[in-house]
Amino acid sequence: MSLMQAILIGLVAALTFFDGSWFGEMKFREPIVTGFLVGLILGDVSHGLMIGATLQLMWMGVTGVGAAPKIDIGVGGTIGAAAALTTGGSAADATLFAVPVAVLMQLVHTLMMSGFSAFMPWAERKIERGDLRGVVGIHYLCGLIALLVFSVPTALGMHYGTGGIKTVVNGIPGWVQHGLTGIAALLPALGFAMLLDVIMTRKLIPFLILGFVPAAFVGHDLTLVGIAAIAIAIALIVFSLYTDLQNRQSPVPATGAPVPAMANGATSNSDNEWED
Amino acid sequence: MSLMQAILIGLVAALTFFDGSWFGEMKFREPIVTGFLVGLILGDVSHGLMIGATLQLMWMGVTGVGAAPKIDIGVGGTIGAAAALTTGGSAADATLFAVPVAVLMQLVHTLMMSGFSAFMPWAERKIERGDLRGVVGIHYLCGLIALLVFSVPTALGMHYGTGGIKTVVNGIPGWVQHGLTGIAALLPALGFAMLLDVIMTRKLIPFLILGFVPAAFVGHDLTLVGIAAIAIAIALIVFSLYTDLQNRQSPVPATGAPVPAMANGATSNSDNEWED
Amino acid sequence: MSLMQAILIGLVAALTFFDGSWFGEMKFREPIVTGFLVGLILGDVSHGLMIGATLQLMWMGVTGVGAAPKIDIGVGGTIGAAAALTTGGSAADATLFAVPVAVLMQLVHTLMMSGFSAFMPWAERKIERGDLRGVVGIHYLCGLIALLVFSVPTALGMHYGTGGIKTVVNGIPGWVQHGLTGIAALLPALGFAMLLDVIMTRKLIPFLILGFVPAAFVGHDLTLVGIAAIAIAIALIVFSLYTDLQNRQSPVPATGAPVPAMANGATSNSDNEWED
Amino acid sequence: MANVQRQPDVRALPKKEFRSIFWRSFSLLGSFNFERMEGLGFLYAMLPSLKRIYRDDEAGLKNAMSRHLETFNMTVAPSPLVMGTAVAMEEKAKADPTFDTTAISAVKVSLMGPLSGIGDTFFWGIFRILAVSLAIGFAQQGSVLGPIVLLVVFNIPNFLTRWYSLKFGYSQGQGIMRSMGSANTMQLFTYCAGIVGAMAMGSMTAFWVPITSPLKFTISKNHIVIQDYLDQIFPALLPIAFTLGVLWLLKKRLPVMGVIGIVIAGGFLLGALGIIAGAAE
Amino acid sequence: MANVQRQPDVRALPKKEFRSIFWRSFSLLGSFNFERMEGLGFLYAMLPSLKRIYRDDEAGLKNAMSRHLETFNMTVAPSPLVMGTAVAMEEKAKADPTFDTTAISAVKVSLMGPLSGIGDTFFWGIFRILAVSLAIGFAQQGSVLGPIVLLVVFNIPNFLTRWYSLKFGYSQGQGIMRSMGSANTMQLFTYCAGIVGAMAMGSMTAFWVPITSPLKFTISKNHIVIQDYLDQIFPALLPIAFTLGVLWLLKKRLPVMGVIGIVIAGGFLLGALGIIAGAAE
Amino acid sequence: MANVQRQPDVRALPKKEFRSIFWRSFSLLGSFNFERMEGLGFLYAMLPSLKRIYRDDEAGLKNAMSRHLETFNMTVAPSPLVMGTAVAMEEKAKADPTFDTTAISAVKVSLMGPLSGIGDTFFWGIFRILAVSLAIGFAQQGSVLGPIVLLVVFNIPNFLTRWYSLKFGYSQGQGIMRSMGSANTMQLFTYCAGIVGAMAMGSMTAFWVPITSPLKFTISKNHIVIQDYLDQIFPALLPIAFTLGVLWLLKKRLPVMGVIGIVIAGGFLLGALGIIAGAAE
Ligand SMILES: OC[C@H]1O[C@H](O)[C@@H](O)[C@@H](O)[C@@H]1O
Ligand SMILES: OC[C@H]1O[C@H](O)[C@@H](O)[C@@H](O)[C@@H]1O
Ligand SMILES: OC[C@H]1O[C@H](O)[C@@H](O)[C@@H](O)[C@@H]1O
Repeated sequence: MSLMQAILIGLVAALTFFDGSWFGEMKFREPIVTGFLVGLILGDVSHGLMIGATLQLMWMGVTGVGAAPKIDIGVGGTIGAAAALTTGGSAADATLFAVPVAVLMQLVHTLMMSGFSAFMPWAERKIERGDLRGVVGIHYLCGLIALLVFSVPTALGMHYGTGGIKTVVNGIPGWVQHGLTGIAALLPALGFAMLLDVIMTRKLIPFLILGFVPAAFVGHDLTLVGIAAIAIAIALIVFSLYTDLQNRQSPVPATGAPVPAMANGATSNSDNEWED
Repeated sequence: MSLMQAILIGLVAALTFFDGSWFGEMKFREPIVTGFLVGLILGDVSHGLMIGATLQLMWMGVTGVGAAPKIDIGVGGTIGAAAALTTGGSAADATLFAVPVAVLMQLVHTLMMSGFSAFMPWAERKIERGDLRGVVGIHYLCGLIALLVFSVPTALGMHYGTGGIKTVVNGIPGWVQHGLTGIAALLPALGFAMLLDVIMTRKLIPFLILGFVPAAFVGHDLTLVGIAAIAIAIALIVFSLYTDLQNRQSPVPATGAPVPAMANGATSNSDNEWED
Repeated sequence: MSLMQAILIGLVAALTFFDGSWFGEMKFREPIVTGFLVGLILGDVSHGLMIGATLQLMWMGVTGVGAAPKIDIGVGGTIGAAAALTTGGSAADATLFAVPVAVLMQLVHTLMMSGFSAFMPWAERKIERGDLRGVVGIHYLCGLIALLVFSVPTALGMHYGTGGIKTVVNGIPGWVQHGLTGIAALLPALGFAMLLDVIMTRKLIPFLILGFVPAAFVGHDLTLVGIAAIAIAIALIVFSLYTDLQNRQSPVPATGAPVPAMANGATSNSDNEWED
Repeated sequence: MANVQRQPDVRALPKKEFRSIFWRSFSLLGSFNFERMEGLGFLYAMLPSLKRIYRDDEAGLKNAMSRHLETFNMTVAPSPLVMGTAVAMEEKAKADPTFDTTAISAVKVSLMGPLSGIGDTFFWGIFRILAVSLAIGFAQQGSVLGPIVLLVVFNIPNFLTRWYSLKFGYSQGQGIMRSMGSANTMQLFTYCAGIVGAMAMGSMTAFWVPITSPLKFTISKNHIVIQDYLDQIFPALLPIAFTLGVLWLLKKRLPVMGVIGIVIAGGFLLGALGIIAGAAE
Repeated sequence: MANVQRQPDVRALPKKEFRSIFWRSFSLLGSFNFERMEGLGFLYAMLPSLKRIYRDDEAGLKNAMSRHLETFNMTVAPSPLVMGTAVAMEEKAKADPTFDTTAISAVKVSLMGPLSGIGDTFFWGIFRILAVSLAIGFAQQGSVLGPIVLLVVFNIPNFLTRWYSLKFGYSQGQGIMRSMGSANTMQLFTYCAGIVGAMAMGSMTAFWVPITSPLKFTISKNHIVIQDYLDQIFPALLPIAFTLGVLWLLKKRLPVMGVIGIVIAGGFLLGALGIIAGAAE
Repeated sequence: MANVQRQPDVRALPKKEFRSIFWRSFSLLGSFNFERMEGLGFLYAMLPSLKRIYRDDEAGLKNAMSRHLETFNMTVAPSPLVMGTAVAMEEKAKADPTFDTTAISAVKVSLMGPLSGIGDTFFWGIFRILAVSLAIGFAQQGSVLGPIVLLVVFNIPNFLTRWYSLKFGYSQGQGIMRSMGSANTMQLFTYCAGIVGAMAMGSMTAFWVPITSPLKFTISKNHIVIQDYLDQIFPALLPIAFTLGVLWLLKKRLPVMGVIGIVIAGGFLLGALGIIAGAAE
């Protein structure tokens, strides 16, 4: 493989990461896309597409939902396709490379996202100093780092042979992996704690409990949408109670016509209750 | 089969429908009952009973609960028994006729109940015009229509041979059946929407949510009785809150003797709290 | 077996009961412990320990949680070990004796706990009369009765042969067992009814419902801890509502600084909201 | 309630009316339809009482009739309980012009769900199975005792429930109405009845509006079952969405017949196209 | 709370009393019975403190004793927490005659459920299994270390929990009591404690009153399991129905002994007839 | 609301700003990290609007920037809805100094959970599967239509959602802000937004903080799985415990960098020792 080809493949790897960072999850990471691009670079588009299709089927169920890291199908698919095309291997051979790489890159991903965490207090300080460009710069810097982290090793690996990749994957000691998992598990607790620090007051503690307990006991069967619906209902009830009772009103006016819950109350009439 | 017998069997079919309309679900529709009546008409009571017993066992689990239509075991059982007795067939043969008829009549039932829906605005107009007898007349009219719809075709089918029934069942195109199912699925939404139009106000919206969300997520395991119990609890709490706070009272009087929740508050004493 | 040995084994049986009454569930009842003690008495500690270990494994899952009686592993283990050691039997033989005894003693246990129920009104009367020592005496009396109930028959059984035990177990008619089960099932209802009599007022009825319905429908998956958390949240919300609305306050002061929910309100400032 | 002034108007339902409601309650399903369900049957049972109560008030009578034509659905046997309560509330509504009649609808709505839950368990679950079980042995031997046992065993609770639930409903309704002395208490009662009614409506919409989507796609071996995705977002999404959709049409002040036409045409179309279906059983 | 006036009476439980409660808490199950459960054991542990608090007030002492004889049930190890809190509340009750003592019962009731949930998990679930697991190897080899390891491993947390939970309960109770300055706040506190208590009672009735019906019929091959129908209407129907039934008897002002007699006789009869049984395990 | 005075300031977002937010919303995950998640990306999208709103108010700008750097996480496609709403609220905050800005955070928090639930279902569940399914046949035959179909099918809803959700979010936000006339209503709104926010935080902590314990012991054949015991006491105990633990550190007024250091070091240690791990999948 020529150096140029290796570099281009490194850029495809970076593109798959940018898909899930700067490009709004436009789906450049899907193996069909990367298979096509790698095929284009290595001069065998239709083979690349077929390999892509195979990897795509394998990874159909892998999504990237939520805060926990998932296996990196973007770089995995890129390198898998490249390896198969250069070794003249079949689509099945592609998976032999794709899977360990996807796992390895998830680790790299975790590490990078842990690392980016350290930029956040820095951004905070820049805000304090009024350095607006600096704040934006940090956002860009993250992109730049990702570009290097994802393209350079991929390009090198491609240029100097794919055998090294497996060595690296096998070389990481288990306790390091577990340690990184531990960091990735704890950091969201920090994020949510900081949010709680902002929005919580003593008076809201009972509502934190009311949101937490059903989620904890019933689990994901009760979706966030369901809990949010209940939360809105409770908020509306509290709103009515305060509105009425601060003025010592009845819940419904004496005529039987109900008062709109969130209107100012002065000029409401019962006809327009639902329409407005 | 004589014409008279055919007509009588048509009336038995109508009776099974009247069981679930005018006769308060007295259970005339059960196959044991229809088997007996058909046997009586065709002059072989004990055979009719045995066939009825067989069909009864088969349809033990079929109930008619809720708004969705169920297979029509009444007419199904009637025609099944009649067919078996006239062809000299066994109880097993009876089911060959009973099952398709029960399915067909469910469809007829759906159609009729969709049709009756159109009478309701008519009844509304009669009320507006003060035509009380007219309103009652519509109720009776429904009975009359049902009588004809269920007895006449049954009698004809009986008289001219049961072979035609199967032809009819098989002749209905699938899309018509699906269309009718669609109507039967949507019409209850209309009924409930009209009820909501009457009882809902903006202030009650949160409570609609509080009733809907648990039912939607937990499903039938949480019965309507359970949700009603919760609803009553919430209503009582809101009642107390308004009663106390409109008068800026404490939830409990200073002596520690609790105030009865729904009493007028003037002369309450703590002794009779539970008794009244 | 000498009389002294029989008496000592009777005392071990009593000790296992005292474990779960006067000795704060220190775990003297576990077969490893009783196996050791019985071995000590019968002069074969290491055998006793091994038999104990076998019974222990068998009864690992038996706990004594909640109001319902459980099989009595304490006396069961004691007599099982003793029987095996005296007959020179194996650990397997021990279970032949241990299991029926454990079942029988559960029955005795149920009976005794039903009987002790009758002492409670007596204790009530003693309190009325100001007889403090008498009240304490009843507590001790329960211990004394248990001592006799558990040690004497065990000692006698040990001394006169274990064959009798099985005879007794098999001799109890089913309806008596069921009757005792009935009593044990109903008596907790009495206990809770008396508690309700003390703490319930009409105004608390809705909350009784709110606690009962989820427990009834969701069952033990929703623990008492979960329901208590919800209950505390609701209580805090009601507290805020009354505090604010008796004074016609807003839920939050105009400055946006939230008011601590349970503070006296006079000198609160928003800085110490979380700390105190 | 203990501390309420004794009022002279505590009396039973006139015997003739009691019998009317009792017998007419049997025809509750007589004009069952998917729109108002048992609404017309309910009105039919209420009519003699309504005529008596509003004998001198035509407008009141019309309003009351409209009110009881509203959608209603419940197990038929205990339905007289609701009728009795409704009669007591109508009496109050006539006597006290400040009374908010939406409370009557709310109370009916509140009762229909739980009473159906209990009623269906007993009448469809227990009594039917019991009656059939006792009868089937006779029928298998060709004995006429079969149908007799079946009908007798089932109908004893059927008749008793109607009779006593009517008694209970009327006196209970009177009791509640009497306990609401001040206008303030009455408004509060209306609101709280509305709370129970609204929660009942919410849960009944989820349980009793049986709309699901049978849409399924298979594209290159991937099965896409639309209902699964809908359930993932919010179970019972279609029932509530269609119900609120129809409510929105009604709020648009379209003529009701027009709305019905839309619903029927739409239902047929969506059904025929395989987009919606009834509840999966 | 930060903004509460410093009050001079913040002090620890007298050492002697602390030790009394600590040791007496071991006998909590000493007179366990199905009616009051650990009630008398709880009173026994409270007695020295009650005597001190009400040394000059015989009526107060009697009331307090009755109060702590009430039904109580929880995992024994953390029970001193409740005792400590109760002592602090009794001190308040003595000092402030307007204090509503039902709050004491409500707080006890509120604590027993959740603390048992946690306590049983730790003491029956974790510590017992751990202690036995560590001991069993020794026992299998006939080594005396078996029972020693078992008892030591289990009882270290047992003793520590009792000691520190008592400390914590007393100081926590004092803290809450001090924070309630005005009479109004105190009433509100009582009411809110009642809310938690009532909800706890509701859930404990469902969980801890183990009444089910073993009734089963088989009529011509149809199995009718009564408990299934009951569960369909409302799970835990029998526990709540019997509890409220007994409450109704108590409200009738029958002598308590009479009620107990009824319950025992009724329980035996219903049990012997196979109509009720304990919880299905 | 109908009865609100018409106010002259109802206008759309300036076109240039609209485009800024629209395009910048694509980079929402551009600096994703486990601490603030999409916080910096959100701020980046908000920045042009914030600069306009606070052009003459440096302190205000800084506060607003800090505010939007806060932790944020949701499906990216519908995120412009939240941005639009936040811009409308910031405009209000600038115009009305009594406005409580914690409401802005609360509203963002309230929206992120449910919108992710819906968004992930559509974009990860439906659109991705659909796009891939339609593309895969072409790809298998080596046709370039494969990637083209995939990207087009997926990105049509992706772009449309961003565009219209931004429009909707801004106008909706303006509507709510306008409807809050009096200071009292505004405080109440803040409080009620806080209620929804707090409940959302509670449920998101349970769902999105993926801490579990992989600890397992086997002592003489007894398997002790610590997570099972934890779940028995309270499911999601570790997520809430660690979150509240970190909150406690933050409340201690430790420097934030210090807290981060503690969390990272602690996480590595606990993870390496096998005490904690991520969510079991
Ligand atoms: O479910 C309540 C009720 O619904 C409908 O009205 C019918 O199916 C009745 O048989 C049933 O009892
Ligand atoms: O469940 C709480 C508690 O109930 C009873 O008192 C006994 O079974 C105890 O061992 C148990 O801890
Ligand atoms: O779950 C919401 C959201 O979480 C993270 O931000 C990413 O995984 C997104 O892809 C996902 O949509």
